[in-house]
Amino acid sequence: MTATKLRCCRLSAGAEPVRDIRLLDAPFAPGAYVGPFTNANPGLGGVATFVGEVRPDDGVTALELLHYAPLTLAGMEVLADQAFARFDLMGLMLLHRVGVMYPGEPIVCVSAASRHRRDAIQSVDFAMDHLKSDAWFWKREQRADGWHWIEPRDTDHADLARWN
Amino acid sequence: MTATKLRCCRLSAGAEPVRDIRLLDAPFAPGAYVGPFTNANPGLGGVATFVGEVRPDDGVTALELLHYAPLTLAGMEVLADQAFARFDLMGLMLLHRVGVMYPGEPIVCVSAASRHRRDAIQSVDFAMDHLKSDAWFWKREQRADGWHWIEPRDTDHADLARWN
Amino acid sequence: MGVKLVFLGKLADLAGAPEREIEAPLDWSALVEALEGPLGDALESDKVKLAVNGTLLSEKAALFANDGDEVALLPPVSGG
Amino acid sequence: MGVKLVFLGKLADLAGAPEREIEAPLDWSALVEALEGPLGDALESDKVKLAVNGTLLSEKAALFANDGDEVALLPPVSGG
Repeated sequence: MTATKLRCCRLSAGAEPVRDIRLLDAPFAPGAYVGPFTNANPGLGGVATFVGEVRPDDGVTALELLHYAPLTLAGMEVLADQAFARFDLMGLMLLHRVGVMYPGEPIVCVSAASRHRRDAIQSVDFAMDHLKSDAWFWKREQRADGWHWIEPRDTDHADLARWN
Repeated sequence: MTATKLRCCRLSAGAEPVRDIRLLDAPFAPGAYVGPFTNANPGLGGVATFVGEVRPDDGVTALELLHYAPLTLAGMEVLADQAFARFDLMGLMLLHRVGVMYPGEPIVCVSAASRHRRDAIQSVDFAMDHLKSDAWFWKREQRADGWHWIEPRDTDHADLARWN
Repeated sequence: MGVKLVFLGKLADLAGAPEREIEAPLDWSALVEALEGPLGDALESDKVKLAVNGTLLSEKAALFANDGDEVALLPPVSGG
Repeated sequence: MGVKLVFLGKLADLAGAPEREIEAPLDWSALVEALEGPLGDALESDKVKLAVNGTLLSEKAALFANDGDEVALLPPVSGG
């Protein structure tokens, strides 16, 4: 019996955990993913979702996210493992853009399906804190004076430390 | 200058707070509301959403939610006021079904738009805890042996007490 | 025309109807006297609240309703 | 064919290119010697990590790479 099979047995009868972990290299509509993800989890009590978008603050005209193929997607799979181990989850979707994007475009979309609302909400909170400052992405912003690399803010590290 | 105008001045330039508070008496597709709500908040950093659905647990075949018109919607407006006062929010949407609904149908959809992800996520958490056990709804479930009135579970009261 | 009593949630089951007309003026002791059995017991429970014309009473004993007023009996809520 | 160095994020700016070939075998002291100026300073910072063929090193001084290996230099991350 594999680890995956064991995990499935904690869920309600017949339910396999749903995982949808992707890097997207072009603009996407979160609704086109959240709807099918919700339908893939019959018997759920609720779905929590967070969609992050590029803010037009501080004169940002574009944002670029770089990743490192040998680490980034594998790290997101480990993050999903941690969320399934920590919360009572039926399904988890982690979508993250890479490449150049513009203000108003989605960067990240996390959805969690659970029988209980607080497990769903907390899973999204947990996954976002880790994607923000503990996943293999490098972000730079374009302003009038050129490109600037962005490091996590202190509040991002404090948010992450809540889960230790 | 009205209270509404004062509240608007805490937000970024030009942004009026977006409020969409509704009771719905027929089945609805959350995506049909979340998309337009997101577009109504230009300049946001993120949108958090929770959708609750009728679970097929315990042989529940139908669920009925009753409300009391003089109190229910007004109470949801007060809840929105509290969320705007407590969190750095750009917009809040509270949609709640009333009437008879069936397993798999959405009961509630809460979306919060903010410049910062944790304000958006916490607003949804806050609003859901209050809608669950501190809003003017009465819920009954139909099982094989008839209709049963549902009172909040102890965990619902504990979830609510977190905000005091 | 009297006072309209509105029974919410399980109280409608106990009352046998969602609404009832009762003689005005109506105060707390008159309401307690008018409602008997399980409905009367529920009324006196701390968990049941009263609203007059859509305004919640902080103390049920302060109830006072006139002709045309609507008094709602509100058991514990459960939403979402 | 040597070892391929991959510079991520701002390290690519400091290196002037996202990748560089370097002679094999490569250990920590050889890497420190090969990278000069701001890039060398960044390499020695606690915030910069190393991965060999997609496996993160818990200690950078343990670096050892052979012909055909890929060594990634990873500055602090920032996503979502």
